Amino acid sequence: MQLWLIPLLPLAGFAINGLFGRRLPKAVINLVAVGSVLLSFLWVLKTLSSLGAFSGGLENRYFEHYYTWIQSGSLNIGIDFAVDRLTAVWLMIVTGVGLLIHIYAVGYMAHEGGYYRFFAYLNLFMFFMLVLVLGANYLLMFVGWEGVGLCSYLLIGFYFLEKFATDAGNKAFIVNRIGDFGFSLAVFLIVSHFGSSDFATVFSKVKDLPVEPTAGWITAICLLLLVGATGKSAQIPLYVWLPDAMAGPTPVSALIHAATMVTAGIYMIARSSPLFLHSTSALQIVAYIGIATAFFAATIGLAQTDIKKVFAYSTVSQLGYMFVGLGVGAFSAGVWHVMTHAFFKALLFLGAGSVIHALSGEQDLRKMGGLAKKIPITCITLFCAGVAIAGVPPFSGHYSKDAILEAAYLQTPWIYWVGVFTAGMTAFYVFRALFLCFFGEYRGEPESKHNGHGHDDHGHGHGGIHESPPSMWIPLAILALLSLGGGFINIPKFLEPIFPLAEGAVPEWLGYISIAAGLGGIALAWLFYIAAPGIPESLAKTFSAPYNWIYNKYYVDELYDNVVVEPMMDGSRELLWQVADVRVIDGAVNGAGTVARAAGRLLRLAQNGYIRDYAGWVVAGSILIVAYMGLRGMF
Amino acid sequence: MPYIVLSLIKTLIVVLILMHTLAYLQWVERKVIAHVQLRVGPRRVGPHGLLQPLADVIKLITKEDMLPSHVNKPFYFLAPFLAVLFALIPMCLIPYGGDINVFGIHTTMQVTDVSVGILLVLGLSGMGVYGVALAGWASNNKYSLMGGLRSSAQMISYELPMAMAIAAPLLILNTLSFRHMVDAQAGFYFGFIPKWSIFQGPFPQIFSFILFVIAGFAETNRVPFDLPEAENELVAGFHTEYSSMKFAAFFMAEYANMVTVSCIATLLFLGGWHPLWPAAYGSSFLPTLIFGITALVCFSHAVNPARPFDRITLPVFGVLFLIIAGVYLVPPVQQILMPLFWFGAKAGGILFVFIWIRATLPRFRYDQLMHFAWTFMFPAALINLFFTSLLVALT
Amino acid sequence: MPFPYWVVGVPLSWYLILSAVLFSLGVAGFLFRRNVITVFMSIELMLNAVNLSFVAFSYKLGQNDGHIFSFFVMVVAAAEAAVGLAIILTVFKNRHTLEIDEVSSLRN
Amino acid sequence: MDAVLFLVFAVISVACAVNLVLQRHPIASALSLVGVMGSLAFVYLQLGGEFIAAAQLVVYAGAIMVLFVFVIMLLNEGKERKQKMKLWVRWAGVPLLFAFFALMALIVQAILPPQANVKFGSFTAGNAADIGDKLFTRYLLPFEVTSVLILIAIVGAIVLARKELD
Repeated sequence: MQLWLIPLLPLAGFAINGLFGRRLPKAVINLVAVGSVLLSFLWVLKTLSSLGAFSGGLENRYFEHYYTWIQSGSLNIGIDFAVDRLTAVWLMIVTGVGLLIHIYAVGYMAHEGGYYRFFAYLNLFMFFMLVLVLGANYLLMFVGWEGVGLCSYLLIGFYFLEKFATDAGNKAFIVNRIGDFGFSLAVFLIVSHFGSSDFATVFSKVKDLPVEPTAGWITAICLLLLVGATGKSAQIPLYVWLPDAMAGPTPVSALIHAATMVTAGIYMIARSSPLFLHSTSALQIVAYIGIATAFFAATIGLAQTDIKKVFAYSTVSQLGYMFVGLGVGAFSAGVWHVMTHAFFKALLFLGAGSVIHALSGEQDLRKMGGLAKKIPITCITLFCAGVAIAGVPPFSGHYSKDAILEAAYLQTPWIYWVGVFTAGMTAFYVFRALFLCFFGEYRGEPESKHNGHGHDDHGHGHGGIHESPPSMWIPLAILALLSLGGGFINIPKFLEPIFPLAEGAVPEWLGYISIAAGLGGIALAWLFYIAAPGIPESLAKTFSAPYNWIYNKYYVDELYDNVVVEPMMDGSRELLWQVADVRVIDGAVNGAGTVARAAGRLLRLAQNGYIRDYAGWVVAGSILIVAYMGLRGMF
Repeated sequence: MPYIVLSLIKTLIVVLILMHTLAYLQWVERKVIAHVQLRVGPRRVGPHGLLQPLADVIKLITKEDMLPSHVNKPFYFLAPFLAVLFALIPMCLIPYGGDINVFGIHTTMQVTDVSVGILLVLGLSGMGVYGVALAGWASNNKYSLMGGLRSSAQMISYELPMAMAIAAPLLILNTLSFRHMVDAQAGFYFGFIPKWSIFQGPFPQIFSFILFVIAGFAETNRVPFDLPEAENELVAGFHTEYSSMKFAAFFMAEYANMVTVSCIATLLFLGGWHPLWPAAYGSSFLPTLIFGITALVCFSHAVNPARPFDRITLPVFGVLFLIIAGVYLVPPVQQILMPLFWFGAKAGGILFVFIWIRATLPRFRYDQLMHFAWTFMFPAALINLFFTSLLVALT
Repeated sequence: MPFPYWVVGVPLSWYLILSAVLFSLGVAGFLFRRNVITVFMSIELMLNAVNLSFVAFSYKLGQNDGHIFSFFVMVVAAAEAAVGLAIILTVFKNRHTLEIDEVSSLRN
Repeated sequence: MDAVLFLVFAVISVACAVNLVLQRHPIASALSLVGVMGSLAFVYLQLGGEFIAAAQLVVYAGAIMVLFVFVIMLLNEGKERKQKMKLWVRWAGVPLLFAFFALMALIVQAILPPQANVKFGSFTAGNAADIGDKLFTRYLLPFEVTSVLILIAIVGAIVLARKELD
């Protein structure tokens, strides 16, 4: 079935663009970049169809072994790929959405420097992401995991001339290190306990073990995995990197930080569901973290003025939803939401990107407005995404979110209520952003010409607000259709062989409540920002303290700075450098040097440059050896 | 017990024959060169100067053995001894014929058969360098030193192509012992082409034969490679300071080396004592024929002599030759002598070539010599060896 | 009457003792002579002694690996001689001496 | 008989070796070394190492020592000047040497009972065929490596000994 072809095609694209891109014309670069992804998408389709994924086949996983990577004692880790339905979902998302975003990026990046670099990184990311998804053991997954981390670092810091971009890149990387640390520890634990890192063997061994009621080493593994997931999928407490990650080009935000990479954590937990199912406490923690993240991120999202930041926080909160889904045991619902979210969030970002493109780099919502007539396609598509994320039936977000919430209701009702409230907030701030952007009158400088300004450093000359080129709006259209109709792709049904559907009926009024929440949020947004635009300011004034809290993201970054970063830097400077390094290490080194010099001064007496004296020493030594051997030989 | 006695006897025979061969080789050389140069050559001592060698020996012995004052004595004395030693030792490894039965004792016409004879001969002849070099150095004379250095350099550099030229036929004959390699050349293709290695498939060794002979010239410091004793450059080369018997020793060594080389060439390339054509076509009557014809020539010359005493001497020789011819007809003796005849004929032929060349060719210049060794001989030998091994591997 | 063992054949230990003698003499030459070339030749002598013991042992073990080893020793000795003599030539060219103690620029 | 032969050549070789050490003239040392090698070749023959004996003559006596003699003649340095040795060498040298030798002999005696007799001709694996066979099958890699080594040595020698182009 040649699974290896799927990730290898983007890798080839990366190789070509990365090595020769500097000399290649743009057309060729586009061809290579998009073509490689397109090919791998087609190959995914072919593979899945021939595996029968679309025709109710692929009940259990299909496995390919390439060669043995590590073999030490009983441990035997191979480079081998496997496809089951879960993987299939992700393969479709990654390659499909990835393809659309590549096409979009062709138009979006048309005027950027480092064009080939961008696409090389993008292809590399595709490669690693596919490895992550296809890998049939934890170690291979970890490889992909680290790889996507690297690519996200590279792409966030794509405008490496800007300090904030590189800072954001470093932030993302470092924060992810923490998560990766947890993940690697988890992998070690798994290997040491199960003697293997293959999913199949590990899970088959777990099956025989009892469910851990309180805590045990399975819980430990799960929590460590969770740490990794929180890092990669931006959950509390490690979500702080994602909003800053918006410093990267918008396609990157769409592809990596909305659609695919950030869902790697979800994938990992879903993949390890047998482990999590054996540790109830870990699952609960997942759920709590998820709901907390969803809520807080949503509240922060209420007050953001940077359009991309708004969507970034909404991403965080949506990821929170998915965690909730996982945490309450409705893995399939979570995965479903991953898919729908991939559609509409990618659409949101791309639309935002198109808006920014139209405004030549302006990202501040307060400087927009009234763009509906200027860029109608973007406007329409964005609103499709909006209704999708707001959970308005019959659009995609509604189904997946409701699946999660209902599962939550079955398990722990209060999570459901918080979730619903959050859904309302989500609807509110998304539509707030959209209204601010598209309705009312234009608040920016007339025919804004400030090129090369704004976060998304977008330095192309032709000013004026204009609709994006087809290479940009066609993907938008497709994504819009998907995010409208994506809800009818019944993922839980599809994933049934892996994740049995949660039984137990829910009262039907739950659905109405969530719909009401969504619509309510939209209505509120309409009221605040179109009907009576004065209200928000007054509210902000009256509730200034909480408003500032929210506006400054609960001072989390500052908190981290003061609690973690500063002490660490001081400690490094004062303790590690001044004491440990200067005193201990340098002292040791210099001491060794002096000792060696002294010894050399002594030994120099033997080195008198007379060859025959050296020979004499040799003879003496050999006499000793011979004597020793002789005595041993005789007695 | 009989082994030792037998070896002693054989050694004695070999030494006697060898000594006379050497002595008369020199006479032959002088005669041949003389006739090539349209001279008569030695003829005073004995009929046709046949006693010349004896006279020379006497002269050399009785000559004053003068010892230069400035020489380095022990080495000065050692040098000729070494030269002769390493020239004569190989003789005892060379087989002159097949197995024979004399008075019921079955033995081989060879002092000793070593299974790596050819290698030993190579090594010993290589050690012949010491004599020359040492002589040149010990006699503390710049011409001698020059000669010594030249000869050692020359011998070392020509030993390589020689060894390679030897290696090629060894690949075909597939042995290192002289006896076996001669046996490996027995027989005929289509009943009349002898299976000597210069004819033998898969790759006739004619080239390596030529290379070997050339290298042999250099090894024995013969013209055109007699740089070590280039009169016109360095008075007489390494034996400038030597007189009487010591000089004779070098002389002897040179001729012994010639004999060795030609014997080895015979054994390696010319099928040793195997006849040129099968006995079925009467090859065993060839010696009789030759000696008979010679006798007839003698008699015919005796009829109208060129010189007065020919009337007496030539008939005597004729009778002698007739006797020899008759001896070759006696079956048991023939069975012993035929191999010797063929062997002697081939070796003698090569020796004649030695002399012939000396009478014909001028001397190389030293740099030409080295250039020739390293840029022609060596690559040629290498290529030849390569093709031989290739073909041997293919068959 | 029975012959003493060394009439029937040479005891192997004699060969080894011979090689030991030669080796020690080589060492002696290495230590006591000052002429570089002589020292070099003493090394060759030691190598020869070792070869002898190789051959003797391969006789004892009844296999010819020892011969092959000594063959390799010879080859390596040839290479060594070529390079070493070249070095000696250059040293002599530069310092006009073969005294090993005067070739002591390693000193200080 | 064997014993006699062995003793003859052993005595020759030892005498030559002693001469090597004692002679103050390099040429004398070289020639005595040649003597050692020659007699050792015959000892090899007695031990059944025909090929090794021949190789000893060809390689050592025929090539290496010729090179030595050649170089000695080229440099023509003459005798080694007498010169008082260093103290420890003078006093400790000879005893050390004899201690060395005694120890070796001791070990030899210890590991080999004197009954292990060498009869001439009882060891036949030393002929060229067997050696070559083993050399090109089991020891092929070392063989090739040595050939490369030789090549390197040649190049090095040429580079070292050629006149500086100035």
